[in-house]
Amino acid sequence: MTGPTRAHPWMANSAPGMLEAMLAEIGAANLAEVLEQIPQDHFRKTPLNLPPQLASEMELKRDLLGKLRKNATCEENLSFLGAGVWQHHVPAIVDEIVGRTEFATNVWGSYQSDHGRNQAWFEFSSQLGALLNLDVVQLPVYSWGCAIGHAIRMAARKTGRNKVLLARLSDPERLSVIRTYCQPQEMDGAIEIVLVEPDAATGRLDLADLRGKLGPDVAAVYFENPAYLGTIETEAAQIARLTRAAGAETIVGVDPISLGVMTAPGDYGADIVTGPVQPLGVHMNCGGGVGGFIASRDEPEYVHQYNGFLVSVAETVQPGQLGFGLACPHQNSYGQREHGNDWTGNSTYLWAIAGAVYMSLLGPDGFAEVGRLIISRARYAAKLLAEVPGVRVHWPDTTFKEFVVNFDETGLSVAEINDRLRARGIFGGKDLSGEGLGLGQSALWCVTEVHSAADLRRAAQTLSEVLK
Amino acid sequence: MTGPTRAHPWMANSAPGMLEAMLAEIGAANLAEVLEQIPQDHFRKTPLNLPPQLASEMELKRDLLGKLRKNATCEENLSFLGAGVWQHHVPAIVDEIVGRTEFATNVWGSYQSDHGRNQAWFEFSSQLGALLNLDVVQLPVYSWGCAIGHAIRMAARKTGRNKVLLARLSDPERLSVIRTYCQPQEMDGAIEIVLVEPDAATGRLDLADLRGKLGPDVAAVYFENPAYLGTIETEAAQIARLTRAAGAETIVGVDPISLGVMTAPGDYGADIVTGPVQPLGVHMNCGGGVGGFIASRDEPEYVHQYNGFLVSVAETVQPGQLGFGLACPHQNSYGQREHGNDWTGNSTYLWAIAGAVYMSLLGPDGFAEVGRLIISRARYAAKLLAEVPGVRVHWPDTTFKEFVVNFDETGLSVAEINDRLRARGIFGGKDLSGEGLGLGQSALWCVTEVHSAADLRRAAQTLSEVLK
Amino acid sequence: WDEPVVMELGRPGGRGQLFPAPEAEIAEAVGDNPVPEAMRRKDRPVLPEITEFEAQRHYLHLSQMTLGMMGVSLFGTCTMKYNSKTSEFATWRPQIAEVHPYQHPDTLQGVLEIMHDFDGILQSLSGMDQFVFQPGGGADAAYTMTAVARAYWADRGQLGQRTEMVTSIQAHPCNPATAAAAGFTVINLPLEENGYPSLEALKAALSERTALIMLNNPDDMGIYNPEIREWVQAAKDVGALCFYDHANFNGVMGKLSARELGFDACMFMLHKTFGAPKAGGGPAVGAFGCSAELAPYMPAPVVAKQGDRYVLDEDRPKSCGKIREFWGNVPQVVKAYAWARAMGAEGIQLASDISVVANNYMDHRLAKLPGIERSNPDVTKRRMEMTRWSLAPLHEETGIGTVEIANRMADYGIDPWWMSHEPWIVPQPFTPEAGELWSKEDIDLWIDVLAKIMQEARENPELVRTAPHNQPIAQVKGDAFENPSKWAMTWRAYLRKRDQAAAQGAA
Amino acid sequence: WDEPVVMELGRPGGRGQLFPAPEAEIAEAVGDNPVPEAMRRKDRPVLPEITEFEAQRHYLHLSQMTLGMMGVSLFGTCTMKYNSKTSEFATWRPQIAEVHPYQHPDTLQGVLEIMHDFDGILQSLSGMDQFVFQPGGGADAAYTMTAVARAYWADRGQLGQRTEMVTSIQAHPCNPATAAAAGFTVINLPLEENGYPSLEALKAALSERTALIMLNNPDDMGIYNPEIREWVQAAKDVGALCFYDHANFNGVMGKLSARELGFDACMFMLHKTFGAPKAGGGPAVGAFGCSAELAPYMPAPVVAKQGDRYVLDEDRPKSCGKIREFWGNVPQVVKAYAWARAMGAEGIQLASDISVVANNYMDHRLAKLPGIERSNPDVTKRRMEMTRWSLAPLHEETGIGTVEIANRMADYGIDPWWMSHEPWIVPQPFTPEAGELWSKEDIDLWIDVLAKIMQEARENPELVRTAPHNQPIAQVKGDAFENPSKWAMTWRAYLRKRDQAAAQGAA
Repeated sequence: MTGPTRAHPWMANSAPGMLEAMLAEIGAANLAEVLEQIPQDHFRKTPLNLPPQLASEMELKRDLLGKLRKNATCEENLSFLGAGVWQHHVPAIVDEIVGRTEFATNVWGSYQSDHGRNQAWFEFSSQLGALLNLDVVQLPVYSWGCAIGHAIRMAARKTGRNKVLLARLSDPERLSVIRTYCQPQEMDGAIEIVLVEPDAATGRLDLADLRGKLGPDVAAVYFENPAYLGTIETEAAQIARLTRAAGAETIVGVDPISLGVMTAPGDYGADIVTGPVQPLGVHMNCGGGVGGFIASRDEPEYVHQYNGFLVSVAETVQPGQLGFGLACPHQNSYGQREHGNDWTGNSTYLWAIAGAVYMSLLGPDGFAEVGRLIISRARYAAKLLAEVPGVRVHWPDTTFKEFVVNFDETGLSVAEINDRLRARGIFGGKDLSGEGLGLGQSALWCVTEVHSAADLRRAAQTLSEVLK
Repeated sequence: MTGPTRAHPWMANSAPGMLEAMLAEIGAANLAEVLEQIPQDHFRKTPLNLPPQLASEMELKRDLLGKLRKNATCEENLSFLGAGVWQHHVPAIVDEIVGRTEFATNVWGSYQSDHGRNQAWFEFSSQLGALLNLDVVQLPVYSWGCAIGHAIRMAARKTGRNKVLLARLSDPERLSVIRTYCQPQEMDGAIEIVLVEPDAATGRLDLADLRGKLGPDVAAVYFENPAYLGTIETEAAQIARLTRAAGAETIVGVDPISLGVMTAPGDYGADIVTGPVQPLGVHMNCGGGVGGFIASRDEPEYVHQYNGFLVSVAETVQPGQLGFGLACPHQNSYGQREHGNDWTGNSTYLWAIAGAVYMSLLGPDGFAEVGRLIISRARYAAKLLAEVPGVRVHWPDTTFKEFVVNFDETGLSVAEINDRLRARGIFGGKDLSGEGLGLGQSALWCVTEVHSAADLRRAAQTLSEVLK
Repeated sequence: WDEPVVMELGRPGGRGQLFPAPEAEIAEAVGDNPVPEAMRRKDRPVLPEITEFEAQRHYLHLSQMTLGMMGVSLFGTCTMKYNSKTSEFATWRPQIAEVHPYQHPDTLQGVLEIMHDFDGILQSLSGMDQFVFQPGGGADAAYTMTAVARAYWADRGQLGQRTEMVTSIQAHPCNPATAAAAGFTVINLPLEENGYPSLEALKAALSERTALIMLNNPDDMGIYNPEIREWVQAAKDVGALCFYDHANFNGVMGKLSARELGFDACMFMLHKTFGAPKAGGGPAVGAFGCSAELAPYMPAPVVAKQGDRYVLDEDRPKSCGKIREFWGNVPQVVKAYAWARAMGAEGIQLASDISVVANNYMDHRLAKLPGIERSNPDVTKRRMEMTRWSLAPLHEETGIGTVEIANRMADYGIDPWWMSHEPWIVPQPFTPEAGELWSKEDIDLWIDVLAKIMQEARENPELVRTAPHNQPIAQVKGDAFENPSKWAMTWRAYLRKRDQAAAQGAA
Repeated sequence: WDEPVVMELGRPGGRGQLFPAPEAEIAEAVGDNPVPEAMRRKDRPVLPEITEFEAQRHYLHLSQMTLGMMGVSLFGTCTMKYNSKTSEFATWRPQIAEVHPYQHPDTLQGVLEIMHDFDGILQSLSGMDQFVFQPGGGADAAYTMTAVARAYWADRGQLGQRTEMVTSIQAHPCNPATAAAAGFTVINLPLEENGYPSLEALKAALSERTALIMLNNPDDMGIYNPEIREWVQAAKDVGALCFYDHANFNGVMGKLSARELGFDACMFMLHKTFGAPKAGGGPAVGAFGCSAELAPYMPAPVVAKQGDRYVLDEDRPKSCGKIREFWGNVPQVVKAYAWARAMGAEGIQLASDISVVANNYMDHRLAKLPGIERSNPDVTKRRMEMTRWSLAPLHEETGIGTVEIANRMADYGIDPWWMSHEPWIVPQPFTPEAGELWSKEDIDLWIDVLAKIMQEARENPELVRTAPHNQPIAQVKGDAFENPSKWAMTWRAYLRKRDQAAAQGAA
């Protein structure tokens, strides 16, 4: 073996002679001697077939940017896509902080050497707890869907029951994740999923159907507020009462950016609350900005069901000083392997820092303003779109930032309409027509604080043009 | 006066009640009392007429990005513009470091509290000194032209003479700055500028003309290597010898990115060396990336002529520890007002940090590689362009990264040709036709390490197409 | 910095971020507050009220109070790599950051091309036929394996029968944990003296009930199981699926092919082996790859190329369903792609060589330090890219163990080391891994510091026991973490419990 | 961090950045090394040879060893502002960063629009008719004024006659220094007891030789010259130009109009008043504005609007020539524009109000501290946005002065204060300025720390004298800075002199 003729910038010991020097020091004649554990016939026979090395940063950058330039963005285009990833304003300070190499790094240290990061995490939980009016918030898991999956499993473990009620009008993307967490029924510990019908007039849960399905085998009722199709669940407190009466857990999914104007779930009886982290200062990142939180009341029977990292404040050996560390660390899979609560691992903790910075920037007034702005703009958009001939909006008066736009009367499919809009720089809402929700040629439009009145008028105007 | 109803995010004391609380504390009834020094008739009568406030970051960002989107960039287009600002590869680490809030901040502290920044500055000077083979490097001034201006004035002060010789084929942009620093002749201490003719065959200085103009009144000869039109001054050592023989100072301007492959100016007799900082890791920034360095031998008669900040290593009160501070701080205008050397003030010191990081990343081998790559690609480009019918390249065999392309035989103006190229995504070279250099319809093309062979072929191919 | 909790900062009405009021035309059309009365928030959330600058300053302080990547970290089992800012900055561009996963594929050709090309790179490195990037980390990739196995066995009508997963007691906890969460019964094989379970024990555990086996190799001791081919064969003999947890890929990348060894599926941690930053715990990616036979059961969508166009293939009727929403942590995939391109085949192989040689260099120097001993001392062959060591002798001599020394190392700018996953088979364990990033000087510094602290442990054990001494805070007391009346996961819980304790103290 | 100088890092052949070899077709066409033999470098420059990570880690350490904007800085005369990351990030976009100033204006409409709009904003704030952004800082803007004055007088054929510039001894040094560099004779007016030069002294200094006067107001003492209108009139009476150095704009912005006061020209420091980061000394911008009468003499180009299109007007035959290449530090102009838009007229006025009130709040509290006194004690009126103070009483009592206290403040996370420009008219000066950024809590902390240190100065002066104690390094010894055998502006000079000293020591 001979070393490389030119060192690689990412490998200090690729400098000429370094490998040879270490080999000499350990008394090995060559690399093969060092690899003595591997039987000869284990070594690969197929040669590697990778694209050419781009060791020069200049060439690498050009390759990356050249490829990425083929993407179109929601910054240059006017996008109304939501449904699990939403275009919200991300403050620059959030980007700065999560981009700091101290945070965006591989290293994982101790409570002391990582004090700053631990404090930022605690501040994420603390501020989110203030929005939710709940005392326990776990560091986020992979996604909202995963958070729901874990929350349902928490409820099942806590109650010893194995059935969960969900809304029929659920996001198929999240529902598929939930099914993965709960089913198939053949498996040990599987949780049966039963769907609750919607009230046709409002899109909300049909309370009669819910009552009928709420039996002694139900571990939990899960509903979202606002729900998948944007509807606000005004009967949330009543649902929680019914659920509690049945001995089941009320699990709620909330959009945290709504909580400056919408009642905190801790105030209408939620036992466990989940939600997406992405609205709190995380870019859409082509879907790579998601994360899901889980929160609950501060009772040991809940706390002991969490699967992941609970950052708690703690004293240090120096009186008066506060530090941070992991509460109940032995109940997760790191501590107990297959006997732990579900499993944990690397997750989306950088977004907890993003969320901490975001919430500290907004404060109570910022959340009130952004919530009011979103719902006002979204309602206005629904109104403008509904005025376009052939266009109808479902449940226009009870949605938050998303709403269902129906095109049945236009004779065109959502796909066709979105193609036409896209040619004019507008990304129309998510196509619902294939989701089996019985909504015909409908699309889920999302309007947030980033959409000005002029944007909304432009969208309505363009829509009427392309429908002509 | 009543305070604002809504606090501004950039003013802590704009929170409701803060202003009033401070007024109460100081015993002032209102703001007018606090402004008691200003006579009533001094207050402005014309109301402010500014565009509407964009206090929301979201709106501000949208305004900025919406406007900036109207620019076209050298990243998406293929640009051959140079002449004082050049498109070089900027390593990501340079961007990270100069973007760190600790560096990109207003604060100016002490030698101790700013130790890291001072060390980075010293490392800029140290590494640039290693490229130049010179012992003294000042922190950069505003631009290369300004550096030349100061260097000439240094030479004039040192020699007590008041004439400087420059090349006729000088950059009019830099020359105009130099004239500002030296002239007009009516002023006290003015320095006369005399232009030295070029050798028509090579574009280099005509040594005979230089000899003829080098009299006992000449303070300095200034020449660039490579020069404005890209030519390499192979007779540099001879020029320095002639200059020294006349008792004058040899001032050289160099492109630091050439110094991995070109002789260090300290090795061919330069007394004072200037050059641009921008090639060392600073983006073009629409011209806002410029900065100019000044360097010299380490002799008190030079050191005492510098106008700005000389960062020196120094001991601290802790034995063995090194700190940094400003050498000869009292000779500049902060110390001596009108009696200081020229003047100093805020400059472009952030780019010194960029340069320090850049040079540390490249090292000796990186500079050798990038220098070789640039000159090879530039020569190749000149060759390809010269093969296009109607196109001629001046002095093709002695240039570094820039070269003169003549279009006289095409019957088209540079402006017309560049318009056609621009329509195809190519920014042609700088138009020289209006600069009075006697080069006809010529353009100064710049080729660097960022231009691949394929880019160059594309440029030549496109040029032949638009000339058809 | 003596930095307060953000909840303590600010002043009433302080603002860090403003939003405009709805335009007049909007207010006119929809009124002042369209939130249904029943769901309107009445209380004001107890959040900080600070300026933009104060938020920035606070979190910059916290960043400076985090040692992350500023010192030397030879954190074993996690392969500390250089996290290129080149790719980091590329992914901050709006062409990734401001892109929605439901955009029409015509507007996503760039990112799809990168994912497709990177899929090809991983295929070459592993011999597998298809990768998917949906899993949010290594554990999630293991979970994906269990979901794929469920779909595979369900498709064969054997799901009720194939109920067991077999692994080694020394496998990463995520393997048994995800299998259990997926509903499988876990069988853990104990280790023999040679450092890995015996083939006989495996064969005894395997049966027609075995759905899959999940293995890593080499393990965290640095020991390579030379019988791995026979293991895979034994599993295949009972029809079970074989999953290669490639967490410890660094020592063997470019040297081995999971598929050539017979595995049906494997996973790579892009945030570890492929140079994407882990960011203190994600966003991460567990890239899951498998054979063509298993590919139909993967989570959808997968990226495919049709002619010159890249598409998302959603039409996969046998798919196990989604592991997570959307297609994964796309920016991390781009960074991993960038890493693989910058390294190239030759760089990846060299990195593996360097990792193994550097670890053996460490072993060579560490072996000379009295007070520590190598795990599995009977395994005398040279270890792979990391080695587990034990401080048991020092601990016995001085009472100072691995936790104390890790705390003390931070005082020297050395990031605390990784000890061991549970269970601690080796007493007082620590597991350094040099990888290809760190220089010989860094490694030497690390060992010198360890030697110095071991000397301190003998001469001044109290100094080590009470460490750290120059970190942002002193040693954290652990008693609150298991005590419901003291733990506090939010500031509101902290205040409540503090007040309760004060009230009780007063009573 | 105990961080070595970068020149000491690395190893032979270490690389932080690679470049590809020229493509084969290029090497074939131009050969291996096209550099003329006479100019080929033979030696290998003595630069560090380190990895990309090592460069990053080194400079991150240095950044952490810089207190910049991490604490509380009430650095007077420089108006510490919030430097918005919103605009910072906008200017890192390729739409600015990767733009060449010689691009065709059609490709520059965005940046030209911003510069044009910002020109309008400054026009409104000052009453001037045209601004230019070419000067690289406040001093360069002062130099621009002198160059414009030269062109103005040359155009009138009086350049040989108009040779004098009149200013106050208390004006910023850049005013007399640039005037002198431009070839003018400087006349400095002394201060009277009321804190500014007398109108009579001015009139005595003015004559037909006066080319221009250069003034700031309020001054760094916080004193506003109430006779400024009369000053301008007196200068006009002899035909001289009047330049308003608006360095201290914060206290009067939105309140005064330079043009209404009669000035012909003024300058704003965008890196200070308008929230662009100064970055420890630039890139900065001194925006220079003047009346329509002076505008033809400005440096070219200026941004203009023709119909819907923005252009660069280069055709200015009377222009003084260029002060600096290109059009200025464009990213800083964009940031200043962003600041002005974010603040709006109401925010700018409020910021000014807050600045003045906050300084008076500081004055109120500082006045209670024994051992310091206000400059110009006879001026009893409330000061403007900053006040110069003197530690003379404390210094007399304890021997501890302004330098020692500044050093000690850093130990409390307070950035060292600004003392005074030369000459130090006030003994042991310090000049705090609260501005609109800092909170009342920050100001209170600052004063509390000062009070604490003053107490230390009395109780334990050695502690203060030897400060700082918890900064990256100890107090720097100044003896090398004036000593040619010890100063070392580069590492090569340092090594040479160290070796020489060692050789001499040995001899």
